[in-house]
Amino acid sequence: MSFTLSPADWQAILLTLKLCSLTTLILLIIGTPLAWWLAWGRSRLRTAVQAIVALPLVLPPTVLGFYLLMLLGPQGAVGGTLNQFGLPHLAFSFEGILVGSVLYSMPFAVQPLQQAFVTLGKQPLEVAATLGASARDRFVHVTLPLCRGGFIVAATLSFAHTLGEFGVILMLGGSIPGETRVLSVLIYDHAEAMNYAAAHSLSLGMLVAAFVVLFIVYGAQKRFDQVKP
Amino acid sequence: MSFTLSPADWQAILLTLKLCSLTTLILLIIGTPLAWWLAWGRSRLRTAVQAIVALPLVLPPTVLGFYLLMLLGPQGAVGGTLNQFGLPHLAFSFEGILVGSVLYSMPFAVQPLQQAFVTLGKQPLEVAATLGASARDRFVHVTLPLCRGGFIVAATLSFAHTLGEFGVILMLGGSIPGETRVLSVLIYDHAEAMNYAAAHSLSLGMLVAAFVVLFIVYGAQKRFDQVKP
Amino acid sequence: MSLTLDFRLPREQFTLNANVSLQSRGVHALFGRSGCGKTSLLRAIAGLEPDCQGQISFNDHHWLNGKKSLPPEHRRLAMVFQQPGLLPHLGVRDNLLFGYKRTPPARRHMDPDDVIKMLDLSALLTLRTSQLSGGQAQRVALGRALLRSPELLLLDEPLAALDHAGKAEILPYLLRMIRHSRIPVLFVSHHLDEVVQFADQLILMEQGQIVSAGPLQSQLSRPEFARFGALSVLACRICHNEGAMLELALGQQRMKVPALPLNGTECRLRVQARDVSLSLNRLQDSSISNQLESRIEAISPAPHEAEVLIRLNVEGQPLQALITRNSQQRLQLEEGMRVFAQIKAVAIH
Amino acid sequence: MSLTLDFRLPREQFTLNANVSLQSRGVHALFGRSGCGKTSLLRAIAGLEPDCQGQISFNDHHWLNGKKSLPPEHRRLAMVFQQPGLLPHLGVRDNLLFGYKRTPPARRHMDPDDVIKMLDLSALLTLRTSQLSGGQAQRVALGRALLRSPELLLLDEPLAALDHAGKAEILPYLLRMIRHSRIPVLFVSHHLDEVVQFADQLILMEQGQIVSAGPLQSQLSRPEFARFGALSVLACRICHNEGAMLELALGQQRMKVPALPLNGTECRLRVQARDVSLSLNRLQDSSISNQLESRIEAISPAPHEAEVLIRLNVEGQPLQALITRNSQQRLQLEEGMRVFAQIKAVAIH
Amino acid sequence: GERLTIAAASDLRYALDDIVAEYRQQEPDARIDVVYGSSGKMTSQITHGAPYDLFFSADIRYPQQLFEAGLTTSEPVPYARGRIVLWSTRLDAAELTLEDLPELDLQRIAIAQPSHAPYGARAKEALISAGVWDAVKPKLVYGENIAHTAQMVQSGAADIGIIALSLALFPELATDGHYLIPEEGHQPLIQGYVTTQKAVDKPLADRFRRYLQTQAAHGILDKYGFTLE
Ligand SMILES: Nc1ncnc2c1ncn2[C@@H]1O[C@H](COP(=O)(O)OP(=O)(O)OP(=O)(O)O)[C@@H](O)[C@H]1O
Ligand SMILES: Nc1ncnc2c1ncn2[C@@H]1O[C@H](COP(=O)(O)OP(=O)(O)OP(=O)(O)O)[C@@H](O)[C@H]1O
Ligand code: MOO
Ligand SMILES: [Mg+2]
Ligand SMILES: [Mg+2]
Repeated sequence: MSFTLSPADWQAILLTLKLCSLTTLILLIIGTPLAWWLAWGRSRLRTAVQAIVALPLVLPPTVLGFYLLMLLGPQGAVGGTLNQFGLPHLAFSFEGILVGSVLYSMPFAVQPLQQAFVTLGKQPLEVAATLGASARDRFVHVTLPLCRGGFIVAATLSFAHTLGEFGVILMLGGSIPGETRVLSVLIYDHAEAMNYAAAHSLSLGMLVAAFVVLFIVYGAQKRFDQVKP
Repeated sequence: MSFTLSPADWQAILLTLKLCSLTTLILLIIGTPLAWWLAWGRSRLRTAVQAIVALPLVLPPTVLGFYLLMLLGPQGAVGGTLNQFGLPHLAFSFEGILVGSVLYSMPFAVQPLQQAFVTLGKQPLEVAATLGASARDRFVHVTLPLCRGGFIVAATLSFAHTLGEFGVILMLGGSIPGETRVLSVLIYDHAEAMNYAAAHSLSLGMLVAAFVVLFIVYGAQKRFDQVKP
Repeated sequence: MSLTLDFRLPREQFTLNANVSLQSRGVHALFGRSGCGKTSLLRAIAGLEPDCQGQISFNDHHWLNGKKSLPPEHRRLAMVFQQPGLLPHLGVRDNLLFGYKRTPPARRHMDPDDVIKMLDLSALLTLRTSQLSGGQAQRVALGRALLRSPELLLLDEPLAALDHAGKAEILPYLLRMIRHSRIPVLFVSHHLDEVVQFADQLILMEQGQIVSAGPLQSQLSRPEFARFGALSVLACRICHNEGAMLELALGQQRMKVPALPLNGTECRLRVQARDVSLSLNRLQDSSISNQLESRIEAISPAPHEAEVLIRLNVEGQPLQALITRNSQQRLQLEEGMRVFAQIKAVAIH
Repeated sequence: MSLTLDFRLPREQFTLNANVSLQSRGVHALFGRSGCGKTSLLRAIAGLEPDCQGQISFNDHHWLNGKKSLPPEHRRLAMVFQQPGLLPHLGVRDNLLFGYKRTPPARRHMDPDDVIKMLDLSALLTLRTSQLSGGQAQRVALGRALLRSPELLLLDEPLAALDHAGKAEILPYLLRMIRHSRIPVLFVSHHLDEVVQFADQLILMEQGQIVSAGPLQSQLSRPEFARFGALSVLACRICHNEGAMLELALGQQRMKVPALPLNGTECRLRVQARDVSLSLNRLQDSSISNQLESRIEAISPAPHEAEVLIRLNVEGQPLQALITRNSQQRLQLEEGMRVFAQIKAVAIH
Repeated sequence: GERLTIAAASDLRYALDDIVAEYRQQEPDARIDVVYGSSGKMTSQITHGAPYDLFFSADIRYPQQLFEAGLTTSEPVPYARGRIVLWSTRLDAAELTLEDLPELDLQRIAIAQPSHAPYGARAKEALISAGVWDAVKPKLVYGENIAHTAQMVQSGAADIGIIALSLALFPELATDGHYLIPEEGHQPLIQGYVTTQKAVDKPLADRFRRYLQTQAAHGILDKYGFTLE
C-alpha cells in the first residue's frame, strides 16, 4: 500500500485542519463561561442546560444535520434572514459546517472544562480573592494555570471530535471540494468510488493521528491530575 | 405537521431499540472489567488502552465503518473465518452493526464506569475485605450498589449514543429494513428522498427522547453524587 | 478597630446569627464546638458567603448592607484558612507576594523582608509548595496574609491540621507575628488551650449563636467554660528575664518560672485549675516554689462530684483551683479565708 | 498471640522496615510522629498493601510469605480505620452485621446483642449512616469490627478525627471494649496521652523504622519519650470503690482519687511528670492529700534548661517528676534520697 | 481561473470524470469539481441551496422538479439513456438472469435505495416484473446510491447486485461479466441535466454544456454504455 496523497486529498486535509482549529477556538471562547456557569451557577436551569449541551453526544448526527439544514438553508429562519439582508445563507458552506461543528463538539469542550473547574474547587479562588485579586485577575492568574490540564483536554477533544464529524457535514455541507469536503466525507467518497488505496491512506493517517492525540491527552490528564491542589 | 408513523418507521424504531438494548447489555458486561482495570490496574499499558478505548470518540465513523467492512466482510479476517466454518460473514447483518455499535459506544460505557470506580475509591472495598468479603462479594455488595449512579450513566449513555450512530451503520449495514435500517439511517433516507414530514416526526421524537434521557442522567448524577461516601 | 456584625446566614441545621460589635484592637478569639459556625462567621466577614444578609461594617466601611456585598478583594482583610491553601502553580516566593503585589504601594504597611525574617522563611523562598511540610506551609500562608497589609486578619484554626510537634513548630511564629503586627485579629479555635495564648477578647459560639463576648479573664471564669477544663490567666509584669528562669511580679508578690520566649514587660500566665493546690501555711521543704497568698472568693461544685472549684483572688486577679472535696473538708476551707496557692513553676506557659 | 513481622514496603520518602515479633496478648500501641509509617504498617498486616514483601505470620498462619500474600478476607483480623468507613448504602444494622454475616457460625465468638449493649448502639440500629455523629459512627465501626470475631484487632487512630468532646464521648466505649473482648489489639496513635490509657506494650516508630518495642512502663522512661511530655504509669490495686472517691493501694501505700468508671481490681494511673512535686517531709496543711514515699533513682536534664527530670522508685514502680533546677538545689535533692512525691488527686486519670 | 461545480448521479462516476479530464485538455485553467451522489439527494441539496451549477441526474424527473420549483435557468435536457445490469464478482453474472436469483445460494443482493436513487427504483421495477421481488426481498441490501451499491458488490460483502451499466463497463470492474437487464421490465431511465440559477453569468457552464454536444463527449458516453437519444 502506498501513501501518496492527491492534491484533492491535501485540499481536504487543509480544509479539515482549518475547520477543526476554528471550531476549537470558538468552543474555548464560548465554552469557558458556559462551563463555569454549569460548574458554579446557582440557577435551577442548570440541569436542563447541561442536558442540552450534551444532546449532540446522543443525538444522531442526521437529526442535528437535518435541523441545521432546515434552519440555515435559504428557507430556514437563519438562512432566510441572512438572504433577506443580501447575505448568503449557510447551508453547504464552510460557515455552515463550522456552526454545525461547534454545536456537535460542544460537549467535548464544555464537559472537561466543567470537570476541571469543579475539581479545582473554590478554595484557590477564595484564597486569591481575600488576597485582593479581582475576578478577572483570578481567572487569568489562578483558574487558567491551575485548569491548564482541563483546557488542554477540552481543546484536544474538540479538535479531535470535529475531525471525526461525518453525518452532520454530509447533510449540512454536502461534499463540496475546498468548502465542505472534509476528510471524513472524502474517505467515504473514496470508499464509494472503490478507490481503496486512497481510503486506506487517509484512514490510517487519521487512526494514527487520533491515537497519538488521545495518548497525549490521557498522559497529560494523568500528569496534571497529580499536580492538582 | 403530523406525527403519523408508517409501519416502516415502527419497524426501524423497534430495530433501533433492539440494537441499543443489546449494545448496552454487552457493553456493561465487557465494559465493567475493562473500566475496573483502567481505574485500578497497575500496568504501563493503561494509557495506551485508554486511548484505544477512546478512539471512537475522535475517529470519523467512516474510518471505523470502512475498516469494519474490510474486517467483517467475506474477504476480511473475521468474516472470512466465519465463512470457512460455514457461518455467514457479518457485513450487512444485524450482528455486524451490533459489533460496530459496541465498538463505537465503548467509551461511553467505559469512561463513566471508570470515573465511578475512581470516585468510589478503594476505601469501601478495603473495609469490606477486612470484614471478610471476597472479591466477588465485594463487587456485588459494595461496588454495584455504591456505583449505581455510574452504571446508570454508563447504560444510558451507551444506549443513547448507539441511538445516534450513523456513519458506521451507513457503511456497514446496507439499510436492510428490520435488520440494519435503524432510525438515524431512516431519517437520512427520508431527508434525501425529500420526505420531510417523516424526517421531522422521527427527528423530533429522537430529540425529545434524547433530551429526556440526558435530563434524567444528569439529575441522577447530581443526586448520586450527593450520597457518595 | 470597629467591626460591627449584624447578619444572618442560613446553614443546614441552623441559621447563623451574628450580632456583635467588636471595638478593641488585639486578638478576638472565636471559640466553640465543631460545627457551631465559626468558619461560617469568618467566611461571611471575608465576603465569601453569598447567602449572607444584613450588616457588616468595618471602620466606617460598609462591607455588607442588606444583600449588597462588597467583593472580598475590596475588603481590606486577609484570611488564613484551616488548610494553608497555597497556590500550587506558584513557588513559595510568588505565593508570599501574591497579595503584596495586589496592594497599592501607598497602603502597604508590611515589608517582605521583615515578614520573611520574622517567620524564618528565607530558606524556603525558592522551593515549590509541594516541597513544604505542613508547618512550613502554614508559615508561608501566614506571611502571605500579612503581606497583604490587612486592616483585619482572620485566622481559621491555622493549627488544626498539625500534630503536637507541628504545633510546637509554628506556635512561636504565630505569637511573634500577632504581637509584632498589631493588626486586629479574629482567631478561630475549638481548643481552649490554644485560644488563651493569644486572645484578649473571647467570643463563645454555640449552634450558630454568639453566647457571650468579652475580655479573656472575665470570660474564663464563666460557668460555660468550666466543662472545657477550668483555667485562669494571670497578667504579670516581668522583673528579670535572665538565664534560664524568669522572674515575674504579680502585685507585691513574686514568681519564678522557666524562661519563655517573651518580649516586652508584660506577660500572661495560663494556669489550669487542676495545677493549683492550696495550703494554709507557706510550704517550706517542697519542690513547689511559687506560692501566692490569696483569698478564697467562692467555692462551687465541679463537674466531678468528688471535686470542688475554688475561686481565688490574687492581687485582684481571678485564679481558679480544682481540689477534692475531701481536701476542702480536711483543711476546712471557706469563703473569705486566706490561703497559699501553689503553682508548680513548670506548669506555667 | 504470636505476630511475627519481617517485611519491607517501599514508600515515597523511605522504605518501611518492619522487623518485630509481638508475643503477648493485650494492647500493643504503635506510636510515632505523623508520616512515620504507622498506617502503612497496619495496612500491610491487614493485607491491603500489594507492594509489601517478606514474612508476616500470625499464630502459625503464614499471611505473607515472600510475595505470596493471603487476601485480607482470609486473614482473621478486623481493622478500624481513621475515618469510620461505614458503607453508606447500608443502614447501621447492616453495617454492624456486615462482617458477622461473613464469619462462619462456628468461628463467631462475639454476640451482636452483647456488642450492641456494650457500645450502646441499640438506639442507632435503624438509622442511616448519614444520620450519625462522628462519635456514633466510630462506635458502629468498632462494633462492626468486633462482630467479625477477629483474632487480631487493628485500630488506626480511631479517635483522631474527633474533637475534645467527641473523644470524651467515645473513650469509655473503647476502653470497655478492649478490656471486655480480650482480643489482641494493635492500636495506632500519635498522641501519647491516648496511648497510655490502653497500652500494655509500646512500639515506637520513626521514619519507617521500629525504634523500640517493649512493656509500657519501661518504654515510657526511655529518653525518646521525654520530648512528647514525660509521663509515668502506676499499676495499682483497687481497695474501695464506693461513693465519689476511689481508694487505691500501691504496695503498702494508699491513695485516694476521684472515682473513675473502672471494673475489676486492677487499675492504671497515668501521671504526668509535671503534675508531681516533691517534698522532704510529709506535707500537713496542703490540699494535696496523696503523698507517696519514694526514693530518687536518677536525676537527668529536661528539655527546658531550667528544669530537671527526676526518676523515682515508688514501691518498685518508676515515677517521673519534673521540677525546676532551683527547687532541686534548694531542697538539695540527690540520687538515693528518700522524698515524698505529691500527686494532686485530680491530676490522675 | 473559472470554477464550475457539478452535481452528478453516481452512475456517471467514471464517465463524467473522463469527460471532465478530456475537457481540461483543451482548457487546463478551468477548475471543474464534480460531486457524486444519488439523484434524489442532489435534488434535495439543491432545494436547500447547494451551490451546484450543473446537475446531471440519472432520472430526468428530478431536474424537472427543480425546474418547476424555479431553481433552474431552463428546462432539463436529456443527455443519455441509462441501463441496469446484474453484476457480481463471485458469480459469472453474464450467465444469469433475474429469474435465476431465487434459486441461487445467495446471502445478499445489493440494489440502490429506491426512494432517492433512480437506479434503485428501476432495479425494483425490474425485479417485480421478473416476478422475483418477493423471493429476493429478504436478501436485499440497499446502497445509498448506485456507486455505493457497486462497491457493496465489489467488496464481496454482497454476492450480486443490480448496478448501472456505466459502472459495470468501467475497466476495473469490467473484468467481471454482467447481464444486461431488458429495458422492457422497467420504465426507461431517461437521464437529464439542468443548469441551476447559480450558474447565471458563468460562461464556463455554457462552454462545458456545449462540449457535451461534441463527438468527443458522445464517444465517452457511448463507451460507458449510455445510449444517446
Ligand atoms: N456551604 C455550606 N452550606 C450550608 N451549610 C454549611 C456549609 N458549610 C458548612 N455548613 C454547615 O454549617 C454548620 C457550621 O459549619 P462551620 O464550618 O461554620 O462550623 P465550624 O464551627 O467552623 O466547625 P469546625 O470547628 O468543625 O470547623 C455545620 O452544621 C455545617 O454542616
Ligand atoms: N499509597 C502510598 N504509596 C506510597 N507512599 C505512601 C502511600 N501512602 C502513604 N505514603 C507515604 O508513606 C509515609 C507513611 O505514611 P503513613 O500513612 O503510614 O503514616 P502515618 O504514620 O500513619 O501518619 P499519620 O499519623 O499522619 O496518619 C508518608 O511519607 C506518606 O507520604
Ligand atoms: O441517482 Mo443514482 O446514480 O441511481 O444513485
Ligand atoms: Mg471550621
Ligand atoms: Mg495514619
